[in-house]
Amino acid sequence: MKYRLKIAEETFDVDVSNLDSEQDLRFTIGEKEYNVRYQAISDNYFHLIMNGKATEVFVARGEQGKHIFVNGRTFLVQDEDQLPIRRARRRGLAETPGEVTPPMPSVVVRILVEEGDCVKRGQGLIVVSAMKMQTTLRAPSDGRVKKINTSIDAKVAPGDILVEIEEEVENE
Amino acid sequence: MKYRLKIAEETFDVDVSNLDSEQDLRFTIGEKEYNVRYQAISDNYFHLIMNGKATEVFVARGEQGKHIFVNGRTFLVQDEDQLPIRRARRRGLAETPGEVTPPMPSVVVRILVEEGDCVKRGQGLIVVSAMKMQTTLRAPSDGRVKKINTSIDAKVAPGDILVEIEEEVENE
Amino acid sequence: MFKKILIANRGEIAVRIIRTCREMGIQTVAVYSEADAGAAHVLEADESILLGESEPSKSYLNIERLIAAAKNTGSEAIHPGYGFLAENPEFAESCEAAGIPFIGPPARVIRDLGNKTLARRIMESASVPVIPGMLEATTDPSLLSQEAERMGYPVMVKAVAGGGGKGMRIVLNRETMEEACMSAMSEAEKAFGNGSLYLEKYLKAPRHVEFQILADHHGNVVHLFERECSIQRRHQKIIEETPSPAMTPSLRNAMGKAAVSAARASGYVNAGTIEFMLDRSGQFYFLEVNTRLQVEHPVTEMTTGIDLVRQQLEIASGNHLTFSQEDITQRGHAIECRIYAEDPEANFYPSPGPVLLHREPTGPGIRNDSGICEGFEVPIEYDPILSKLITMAATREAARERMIRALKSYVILGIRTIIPFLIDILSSPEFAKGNTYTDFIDRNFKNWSQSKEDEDLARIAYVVEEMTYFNKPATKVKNSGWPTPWETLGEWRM
Amino acid sequence: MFKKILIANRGEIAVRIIRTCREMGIQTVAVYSEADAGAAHVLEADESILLGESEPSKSYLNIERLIAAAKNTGSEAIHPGYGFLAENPEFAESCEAAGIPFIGPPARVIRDLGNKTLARRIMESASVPVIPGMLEATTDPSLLSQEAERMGYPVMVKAVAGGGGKGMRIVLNRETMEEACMSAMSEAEKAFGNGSLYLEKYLKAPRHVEFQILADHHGNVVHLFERECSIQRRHQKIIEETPSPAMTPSLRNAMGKAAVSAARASGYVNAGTIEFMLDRSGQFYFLEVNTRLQVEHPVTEMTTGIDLVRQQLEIASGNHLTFSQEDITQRGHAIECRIYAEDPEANFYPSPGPVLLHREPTGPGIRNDSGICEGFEVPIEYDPILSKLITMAATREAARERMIRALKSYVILGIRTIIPFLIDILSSPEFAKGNTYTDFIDRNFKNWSQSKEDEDLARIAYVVEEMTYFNKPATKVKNSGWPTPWETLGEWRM
Repeated sequence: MKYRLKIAEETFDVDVSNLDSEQDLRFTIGEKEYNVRYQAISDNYFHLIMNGKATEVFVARGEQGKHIFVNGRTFLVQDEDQLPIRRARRRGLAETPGEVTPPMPSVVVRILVEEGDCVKRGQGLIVVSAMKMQTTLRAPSDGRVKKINTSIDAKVAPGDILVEIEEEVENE
Repeated sequence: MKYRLKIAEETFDVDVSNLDSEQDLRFTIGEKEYNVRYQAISDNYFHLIMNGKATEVFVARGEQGKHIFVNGRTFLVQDEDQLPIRRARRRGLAETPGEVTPPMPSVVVRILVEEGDCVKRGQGLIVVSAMKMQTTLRAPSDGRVKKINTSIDAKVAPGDILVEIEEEVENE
Repeated sequence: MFKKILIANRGEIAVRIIRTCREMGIQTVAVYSEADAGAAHVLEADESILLGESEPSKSYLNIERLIAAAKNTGSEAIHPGYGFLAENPEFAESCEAAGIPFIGPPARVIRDLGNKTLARRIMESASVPVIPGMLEATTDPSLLSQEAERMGYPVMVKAVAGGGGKGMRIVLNRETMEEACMSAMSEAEKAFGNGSLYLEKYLKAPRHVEFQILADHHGNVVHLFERECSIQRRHQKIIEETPSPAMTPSLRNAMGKAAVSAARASGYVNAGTIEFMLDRSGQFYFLEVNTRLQVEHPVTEMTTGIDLVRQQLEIASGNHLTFSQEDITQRGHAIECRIYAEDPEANFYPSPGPVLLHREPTGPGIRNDSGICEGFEVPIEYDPILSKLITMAATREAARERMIRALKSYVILGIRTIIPFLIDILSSPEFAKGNTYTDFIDRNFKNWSQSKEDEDLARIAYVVEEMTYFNKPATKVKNSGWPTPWETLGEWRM
Repeated sequence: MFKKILIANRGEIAVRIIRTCREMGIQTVAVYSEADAGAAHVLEADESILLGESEPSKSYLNIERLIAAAKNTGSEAIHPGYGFLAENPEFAESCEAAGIPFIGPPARVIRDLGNKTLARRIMESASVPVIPGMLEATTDPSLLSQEAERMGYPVMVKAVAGGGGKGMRIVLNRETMEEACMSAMSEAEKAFGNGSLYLEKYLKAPRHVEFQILADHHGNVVHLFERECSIQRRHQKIIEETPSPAMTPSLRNAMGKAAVSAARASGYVNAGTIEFMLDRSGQFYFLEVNTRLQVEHPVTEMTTGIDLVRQQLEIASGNHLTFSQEDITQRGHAIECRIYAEDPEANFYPSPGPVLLHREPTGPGIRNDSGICEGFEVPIEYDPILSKLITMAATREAARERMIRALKSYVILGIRTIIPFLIDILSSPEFAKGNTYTDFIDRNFKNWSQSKEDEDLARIAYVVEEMTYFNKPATKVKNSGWPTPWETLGEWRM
């Protein structure tokens, strides 16, 4: 059985096969090999012995993938082949030049510009708030505000394009 | 919607209907009436407000019915109409005269009589053990041991007939 | 003692107050907003009252609705918790006006101490050392800039009504002063309804050491020793402990006396905290008074054996303190970690959302004051504190090791938390040595990112879960179940 | 300090030992029987070794296999926990012979003190008061009957190798003497491999008060104050607390000194407990020494702030005690409830089976030492202790109220526990008054049965669960899920 499993932005091929017993598995992940003995304690709770080392692991199925707890760390693990739409989940500033998206689920508290305004790279455009933390979304480059797709008190999420900036304003 | 719900040996008719909202129910249980507002927090965890009083309730589905936690007490609640076979789950001595069943899931550690033996009411027949507690199963009446249906180290459960005693031994 | 009280708060602190009330036989009334209908404090309270929409101003900050809820439920007192209206003198006054005791200091004391410049004057009059700074607050940025020039950069811009890092900025030079003032003012206006700012000389990397005090209505004031709260990120404390690694018996004695003087000078009643900055030479300066139960109060409870919420209730109902300063002893060492819903892989952005799985650490010397439960959707509207994990042991080192174990066994899935960050801090040599200054994070963990060490294990777990999910034995109850009327009998029962 | 130890036990005590080891950086090796493959102690340990079949003699009581497991894993010491082989001198000897330190007293001390009649003689020689009784054990019922006649009924028949109520009988008159001896002998033979019995004068309704001691290899012996363990059922303790409600400072001082003398007289090393009977006049009598960590050790840990398992490890590795008697202080009050898997609705019969749901109580002053987890099938073969719930507060009354709250929020579903019984005991006026004598249960709760008060709520919950089970929103993850290769893609990946 093969999987392509993604954590953060990294995807690895995962190959798994059964060894002698049902509870004994052999994994190949990228270049690495692991012998794993597992025991399912409950729906969410597993005991893994990986190359002789025991670990307790917790797994919960969420909307975007499986949330997995290992040794105090948690990971969102996604099956590349199961991601129905490859949402460009952005962290921080938008990757697409000119599009401004919030880094976290948040509420719009202030809009600092209007459509048509000229803005400088780094200028504040929109202030969003989540859990009492305010973040100012800034212009990724010099340009003109082409479109504002949100309003005060709107709930927004990463990937939502709140402001579009036109870059070509050289001749003004 | 009607239910017949059994706790321990008592069964009550339970009648439930919706009030104005989906979360507001009206129950009739035996003679009593209850207005209940409920909220499902997770699969096993419910918040009930019964006649204005709030309680946290936990429910787990088991093989014999639902195990329900309320205010530090737990109850096994069974739907009479769902009990496929009405196992005579006995507590303590068997109700059927002459049949001896253990009061708990246990292991047979000693058999004190043989088939054919005459026994007196109260005489020890079999010693079972569970969780380091030994219990002697005693003859429910004078009689003769007709049949022994178990052996040392056997795992037994309430309802299993371990020894059968014939009562009519007047003429011996 | 009160028979029933209303708790004008949410989350872990509301739950924590409910627990002591239940132990004292006091009925509790929870209040909640629409986002919190399934919140832990609602589930654990004896009664609960919906205040309104999720926006704080329509629920937890709405004085009128809170007073009405208290009256309608026959609540005999109101506990404000921390945050929200806890340090709002108008709220305390409204409670007093409605004849419902406010479990905290009198409104006048809150007002005096909440005004940071007035608080400074009170402390100076009581010979409590204060840090150089402005005595008047203002909303005029140019006045602030003038003062900063006079005092010399770096300076700290602070909201006069502030707390918890809101409306606070460190300004290193004149170029950034104006923008800092504007944004601090706006933040303070939003958070406290008051945008006035003042300045303080900025001490580089001091320790933040505070003293817990208790004062009854009969003039008895005691302190319950210190808490060290230097480990902060974005001006938010994240780890607190007691005793402070920097403390000596004589310094403790001097600071404890100063704390009691500060409380007496302000006419303090109920539980409060006197915050100090402690510089590397052992000089300490009054910072501010937090006129409420502190987030980090559990470390004091664990090392003194005194339940502070119980004391708050006893004091508010007019009882005398049952112990004097000599009766209070400090034993062992306690550390608290605040479990924030923030994504350590994404610049610590807030991480609201559903709690899919919640397994709390247990065992000797571990306490977890949690405000969440499985199935709860952590709202976007409120503070990101999910819970506070506290460990205690005989020594600092043992408490630290215990905290690492506890953090590593604390399972919260569905939202992200700072637990991995906390584990790395607790495991660091600098923390182990007690080198905890307010610049600790910047100095040691500026570019921290979560280790990738266990990612393969997580991938393996993904597959194992997949395999067992579709291979559950037929005897397994959850999947097989017994037939139910909903499945087999249709509607004949209706 | 050891780098790795093997824990020759299971359940809550194995888990508790693992936790301290982890905090100290010591690797742990769990051992288990077939019934315990999914047990909590296996899941939490760094390594685990299957010993054999579920029957104790083939696993947890099998000395040969335990020693082999220790050797094969490179374990540097063995912790026996309590029960099983903890007080078996042959086991301690085997460990010594294999060059693996046994974390407990030397085999000789275990043997001497395990022989109850020899223990009496040792105590008499050290002027520790002992209860009138036989000095020689026997397997001859008629000899026992003769002694009983001489001493006068009621008498207590006790197994010379006994502990935990096994092989123990109270005999009120000569008619029941012989059967009592026979059954005690058989029980002792089964449990300890030694059926020898002896007699003691039976004191009516004394208190059971014990003292915790610690002794290092260098002649330092201290006590850590008392525990009151009078609340027993079927000679099993169910509730323990400290301080004892019966204790005065002078009595505490006298008993503490006697406990230290007893430890010194026997050449004791490591942690141990000196058990006394305390009659209503304040006279106390030596009962026995438990040469191991006691089930109820957490109440001592919580009131003294000392981790007893850590001390055991330090002592076993040859270190000196780091504190003297004057350094040890008692603060606050702690209560422990043992959570047994017994059905309170069915005569307290054992209740093995699956743990379907497990939610532990949390919050200030609560500790739960649990040996179970959700998904575990509690085996029929072993002790019914599932966990131990401990609460601590400033006063006995506050600890009692806290325990009631904790018990009421402790959810274990699938098997039955004595929690409802414990709640009623803790809530009773006699317990609140501290009238805790060994006949407490007989006197106050002889015909106890679980209240029917909440049965209607349980019926309502049944229906509510049914309704939500079949009305789950389609967006709910667990039911809908996303398609997976097992469902949608068949075997193309293989």
